[in-house]
Amino acid sequence: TETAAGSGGGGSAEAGACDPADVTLVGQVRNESNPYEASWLDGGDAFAEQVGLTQERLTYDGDSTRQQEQISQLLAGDTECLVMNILPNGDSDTPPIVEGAQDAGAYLVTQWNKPADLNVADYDHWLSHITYDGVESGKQIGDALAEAIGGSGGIVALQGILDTGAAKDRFAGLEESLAANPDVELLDDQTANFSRAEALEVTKTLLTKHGDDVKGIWAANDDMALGALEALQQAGRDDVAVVGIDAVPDALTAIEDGTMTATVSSDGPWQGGIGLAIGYCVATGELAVEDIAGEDRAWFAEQFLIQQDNVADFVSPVTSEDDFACGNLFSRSQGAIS
Amino acid sequence: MTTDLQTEPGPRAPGSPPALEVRGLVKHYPGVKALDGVDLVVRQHEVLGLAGENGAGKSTLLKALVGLVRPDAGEIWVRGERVRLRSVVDAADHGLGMVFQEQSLVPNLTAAENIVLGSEGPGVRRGIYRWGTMRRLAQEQLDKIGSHIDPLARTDSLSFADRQMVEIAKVLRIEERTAHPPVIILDEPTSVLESKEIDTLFTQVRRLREFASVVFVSHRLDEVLDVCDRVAVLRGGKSVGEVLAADAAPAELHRMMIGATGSEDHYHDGAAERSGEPRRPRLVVRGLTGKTFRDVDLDVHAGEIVGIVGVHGSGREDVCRALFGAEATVAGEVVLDGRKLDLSGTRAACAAGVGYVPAERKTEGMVGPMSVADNMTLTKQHARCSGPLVRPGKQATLVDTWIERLSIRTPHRGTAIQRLSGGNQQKVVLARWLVAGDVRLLLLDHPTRGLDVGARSEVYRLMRELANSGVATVLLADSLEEAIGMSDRIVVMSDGRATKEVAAPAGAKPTPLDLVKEMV
Amino acid sequence: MSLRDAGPPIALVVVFGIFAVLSPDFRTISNVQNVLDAAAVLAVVTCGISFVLMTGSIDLSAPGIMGASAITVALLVANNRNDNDLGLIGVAVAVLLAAALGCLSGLALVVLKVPSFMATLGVSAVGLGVATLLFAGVQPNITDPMLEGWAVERFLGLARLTWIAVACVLLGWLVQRYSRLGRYAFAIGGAEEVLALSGVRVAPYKVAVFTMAGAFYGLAGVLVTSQLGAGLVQAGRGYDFSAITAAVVGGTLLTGGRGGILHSAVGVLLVTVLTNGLVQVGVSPYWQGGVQGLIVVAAVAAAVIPQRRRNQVTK
Amino acid sequence: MSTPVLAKPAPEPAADPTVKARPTTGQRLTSFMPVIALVVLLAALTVADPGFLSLNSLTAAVRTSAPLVVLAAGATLVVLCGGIDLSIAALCSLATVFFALWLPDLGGLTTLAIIAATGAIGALQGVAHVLLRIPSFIVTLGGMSIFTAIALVISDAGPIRVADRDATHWLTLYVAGVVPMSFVVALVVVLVVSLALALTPLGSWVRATGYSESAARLGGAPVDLVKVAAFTLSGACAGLAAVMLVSRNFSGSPTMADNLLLPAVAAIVVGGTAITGGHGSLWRSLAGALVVTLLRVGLPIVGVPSAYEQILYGAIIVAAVALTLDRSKVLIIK
Ligand SMILES: Nc1ncnc2c1ncn2[C@@H]1O[C@H](COP(=O)(O)OP(=O)(O)OP(=O)(O)O)[C@@H](O)[C@H]1O
Ligand SMILES: Nc1ncnc2c1ncn2[C@@H]1O[C@H](COP(=O)(O)OP(=O)(O)OP(=O)(O)O)[C@@H](O)[C@H]1O
Ligand SMILES: [Mg+2]
Ligand SMILES: [Mg+2]
Repeated sequence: TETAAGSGGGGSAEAGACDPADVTLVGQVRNESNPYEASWLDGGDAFAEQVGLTQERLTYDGDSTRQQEQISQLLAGDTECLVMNILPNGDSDTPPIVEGAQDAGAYLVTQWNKPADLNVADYDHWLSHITYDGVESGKQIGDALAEAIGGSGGIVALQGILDTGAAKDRFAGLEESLAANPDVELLDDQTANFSRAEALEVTKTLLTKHGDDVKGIWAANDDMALGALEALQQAGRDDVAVVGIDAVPDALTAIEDGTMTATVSSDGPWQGGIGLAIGYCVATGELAVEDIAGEDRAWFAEQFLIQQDNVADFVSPVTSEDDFACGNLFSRSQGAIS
Repeated sequence: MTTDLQTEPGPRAPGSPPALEVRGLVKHYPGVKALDGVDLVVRQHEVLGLAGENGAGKSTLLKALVGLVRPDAGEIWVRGERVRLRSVVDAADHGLGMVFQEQSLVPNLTAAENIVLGSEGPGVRRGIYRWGTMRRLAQEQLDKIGSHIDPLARTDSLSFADRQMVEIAKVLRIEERTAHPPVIILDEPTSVLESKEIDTLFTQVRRLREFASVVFVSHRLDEVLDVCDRVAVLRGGKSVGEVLAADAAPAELHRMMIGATGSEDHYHDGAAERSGEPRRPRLVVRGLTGKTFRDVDLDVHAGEIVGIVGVHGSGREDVCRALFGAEATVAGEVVLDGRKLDLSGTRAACAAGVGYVPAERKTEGMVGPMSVADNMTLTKQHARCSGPLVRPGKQATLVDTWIERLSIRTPHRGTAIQRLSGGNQQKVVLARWLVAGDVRLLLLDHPTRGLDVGARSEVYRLMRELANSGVATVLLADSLEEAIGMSDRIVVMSDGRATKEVAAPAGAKPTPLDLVKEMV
Repeated sequence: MSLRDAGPPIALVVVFGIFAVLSPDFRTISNVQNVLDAAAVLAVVTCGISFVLMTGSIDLSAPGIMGASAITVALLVANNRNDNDLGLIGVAVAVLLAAALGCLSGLALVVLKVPSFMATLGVSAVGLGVATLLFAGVQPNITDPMLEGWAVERFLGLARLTWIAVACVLLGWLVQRYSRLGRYAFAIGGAEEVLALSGVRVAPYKVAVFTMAGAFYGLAGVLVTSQLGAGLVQAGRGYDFSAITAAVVGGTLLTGGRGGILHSAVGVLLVTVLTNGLVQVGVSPYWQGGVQGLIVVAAVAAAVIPQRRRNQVTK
Repeated sequence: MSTPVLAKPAPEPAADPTVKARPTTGQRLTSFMPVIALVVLLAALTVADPGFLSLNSLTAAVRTSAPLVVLAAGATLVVLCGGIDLSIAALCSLATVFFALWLPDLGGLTTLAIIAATGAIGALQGVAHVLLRIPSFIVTLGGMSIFTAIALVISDAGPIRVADRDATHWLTLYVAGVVPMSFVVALVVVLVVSLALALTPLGSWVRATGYSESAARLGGAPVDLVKVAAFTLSGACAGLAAVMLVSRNFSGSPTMADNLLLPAVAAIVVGGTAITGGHGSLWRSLAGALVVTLLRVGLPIVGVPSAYEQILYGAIIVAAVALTLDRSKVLIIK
């Protein structure tokens, strides 16, 4: 039985022919040592439990080669009824994963990173690609920051790992926001590689460099925002607004306390579950690939700007079983990735 | 000094009670029986010489006495008590201490620390150094031997001779561990010393005798007979007898060492065989200047051996290295056989037909873990290759030929060179330059350092034959006598300059005294 | 003081001078304070690694050990994950755990005879594993006022933890100068075989050196936790190579037997000044690492050129 | 100049000719230890998950290991000379970027151009090492950050897609249907370099340099040339590994191979090559690279949880080195 277009590494079952008990669920993220990705895997576990299975948890420590190695090893095993929910390390890591899955006949959902010119609809085992609109989130927190500093003043930006799409999109969003708020001036931008510790050092240096001119700090994720908060505390500054993205628990606490201004939610547990759910529904035949609408093959998930007024709603994200029902998979879509 | 002198000074070898006895000691190494039932008695207050060819087992025996080598069989008795020595500390507790053949000080520590190393006593309290006490302890030891160095000087800033003194001061620390007179073992302490330093050392050894027993090893038999009361001889890991130094001659000792009537092949008479063909200048050095030498002029003819003498620090070693491209020069011209010699590196020198045997055999002369064959053919590729490819067969034949020609004692050509005795290692290093047959200038830095009489005379014969076949040789000799005996001409260096040239043809040799006058 | 010893301090002064000329922001008092504060953690790590380098070994275990100690201390002092509130005892336990991990490297080296490069790499992985286990998916944030205070409260213009680092350097120097452990570590790098000939058992001292290094990394992990207000598994990321760089730039030889704590302290300042200065003068973030690498090579080259010899061995 | 004729000095026969330097069983066993470690590890993984020992799975593992084998093989030469090359991974990343940038212009020649370019960069590091007398650790540490910076700048800090896959297609083929071409290439590299070392004087020069650089130099071995050659080869291998990575990922990226540095060094040491130089070989690194690959991919695949995986990785790799290192060849272990 040959469903895959490629030369075929494993005999994959006819789409939808899998017995639910035979489905293998795999979730792969960078590492379990940060709260967001750990909660992603926990969400995957929760979904697996819901359908009476267990999820195989893989981590690759932010190492692209290791991710590829794990996947090719995984695909060399039994790929019949294999469902993978994968966080590619960077844009460039997605194509080989997709082709590997396609050749082996495994069901794949990817999240966050995908080269813009790689089209999900060209493949029949790459079911869907989910991401948040980075430009939008970068702009949202940029606007929130502009508002918090009263529409004018200097800000500094902490960029993420420079060669990731997320970092670039979010910074592009900041630039859009800056264009809309002409009185806000970007004093400096440096990378802190999405890392809390690096953000602490970089912020300290930027604070001495620009002194009181700094009215706000825009960080491409919450970890860096939290590092920046520490630096502000150590410098004895409490007049600087800080914004980030991801809505990690610590950032929500900080927003509750009023030390941080805004973040944008990305819902780890839901992401961990939804990818597996899509694959599971297709593998067990409850959903056919052809029936997935074109706009649901690559889509932006719903996200929210979180500020002090609405933070209470997000403190303990709950995923309900309904979110993962086969008829309800794409309910959080904000539209296709343009 | 802690030992009280119960007996009067002076040699009293035969009568005094034994301090140390060795019975039937056996030690095997893979493929070698280093010790094969050695018996030895060391009496109190005597200096016992230990003689034997390279590889006779001297060092192994001595290492067994300080717990570094575990014998396979045999007994060691110290003052009538059988002991098992598991470590250096064990041996020191029984009053046995050793100055090793290779200097063994930690270069980046102070002299004081080296002296008390491993037995700091009150110098360290609860792991904390008390530098004052340490200094005092070291000073006490240095005073015993009358050395005036600063105990807090870094060891690598001391001269070679001073370092030797530090070693002796260090070994004397074992006195503090035992109430009895200690046994001090000196393994070839003179092979790296200048004659003046040797005299100082001998004075020390005679002083040691007053409160200790001394075991002394040297390949210079006249030296052994000079300083020792009694000499025991080892051959092939067995004791073959002993003589009283007072009534023995070097020749007799030598005969016992090799088990046959050795030809009295000494450097003095050999020169007569030299061929008298007309000589052409081979090496011409003009105004060579480097970091430690200035304006050195030197001529060496084909077939000539030119000795360079000078005290430690005269820069002669660096001149040699410079000629081999291993030391930078700032000025000067060197011509070999009419062509300018490229001094930019050792490769260029090798290619031009220059060979160099360094004094530091262990670290500079040989690659220890590599085989005899690979060491011998390291330089000259056509000795083992056809084209770019190594031909093991060709290499084996050639290496075996040279092993036989130079009678190198090795189990096999594939044996790691570090498992050979010093003399045999030296022969391999020399052979490296001979295998290709294209060497024109040979620079020998202390080529006989640490060699026994037999090996040494073989090296002498080799040198002569090479000279007779036209090789020009520059010799930095082990002793003045050797320089005088072997050289056709002697250049005296002092303070980095060549100050004097003395002709030394066979039959009209200068005396050592003539040279010493020029050297200082 | 030999030329070799004088090189790094001169380089430090020169680099500082250049940045001071190029950037007015760099030469402010507050930036100098910032540089010193930023050097604190690296200084503590380098104290530990210097002893290991002095013996001629190498140590890549800092990331793992720091991660383990960072998480441990965050879970033992007042925090948001559990009800512990051990304060200084928590710090001590974290440092002890780190010392135990360091001891493990030492034992692997002397008992199993595994080269330190590999032994410490293995221990680093073990440390990260332990840290990940303890992390268990939820970020531990500290609420302990003492530990938070280390990073915030100042004394004579410098953060408390900078003073802790200064104390570490001083302690390291005393150990190096006045303790048998320090002197033997130095000697092991100079001529290990000679120590054995002198009846010194080298193995316990090697283990002790790695243990002590582990303790320093542990303290560094605690300091990072204090700075970040949270225990991170990645607390030590990158500190292995930057500490080695700092030590080497300061004049410590990788082959052992040369250099020491004060050398390393100068190296740490040099590296930190570079990192800070490059940001201050506005070098593109892309280029910063490269410029730093180039300067390190140039600094070491400048330091060795005066004592170059023909037949010198460089590994 | 003729060979000096020496009279045979007769007295004692050189040695007992029957005593040969033949390795003992123990020594033979130690030299096979890397392979034994590999087999034991494979057996252990199979016990943990019987499905692991399948043709597919082994094929994937060796395919995965190919770039690591090549990187480790190149760096082994530098280690044998007594140095270390910390720049291989960063250079490999840089080469993936070069590849992606050059492919449109150079087409089929890109692979060769990449290998030549990285070889030249390696040579440059070697020259800096021998001329400036800076420890290789420092030179290559500096090289590492410089290459990373260059890669970030020329790639504009992002991955570059390789649209034309024909240039690397041959690496994705299988020989006889099962053996991945990239692994065959890696084997060829190991074989060719090993043969070059064994059949020419290069081998003994490399080992002499590693064991005792000053003795080698004073013995007339071309130490500086040998070192530069080792760095050149190490660089060239980084380039080849980059081509393999590109063939696998269809893109070049400025950080793609950065995480392969420590695994590559681990592969060398696990193979039993002495990190201090002199003793070791390329095939040992091959076995070492396979061990490391099995650990990297095998542990998570057979279901070891992430935290325990790191602990196990650390413990196993130390145990493997303890097993493979021939202590009779290395007297002092640093
Ligand atoms: N560690 C070892 N392994 C194998 N063989 C050894 C070892 N040490 C010594 N031997 C062998 O034991 C024999 C005796 O060596 P030893 O060093 O005792 O000789 P020696 O009398 O001191 O010679 P020399 O005058 O050259 O110093 C030699 O054949 C030597 O090759
Ligand atoms: N690279 C160097 N840099 C500085 N000083 C040096 C260097 N090499 C040697 N020296 C010093 O220069 C002097 C000359 O040393 P050298 O060893 O050449 O003397 P020598 O006459 O050959 O001694 P020996 O009789 O032991 O062979 C010594 O004082 C030595 O310490
Ligand atoms: Mg001896
Ligand atoms: Mg000399």
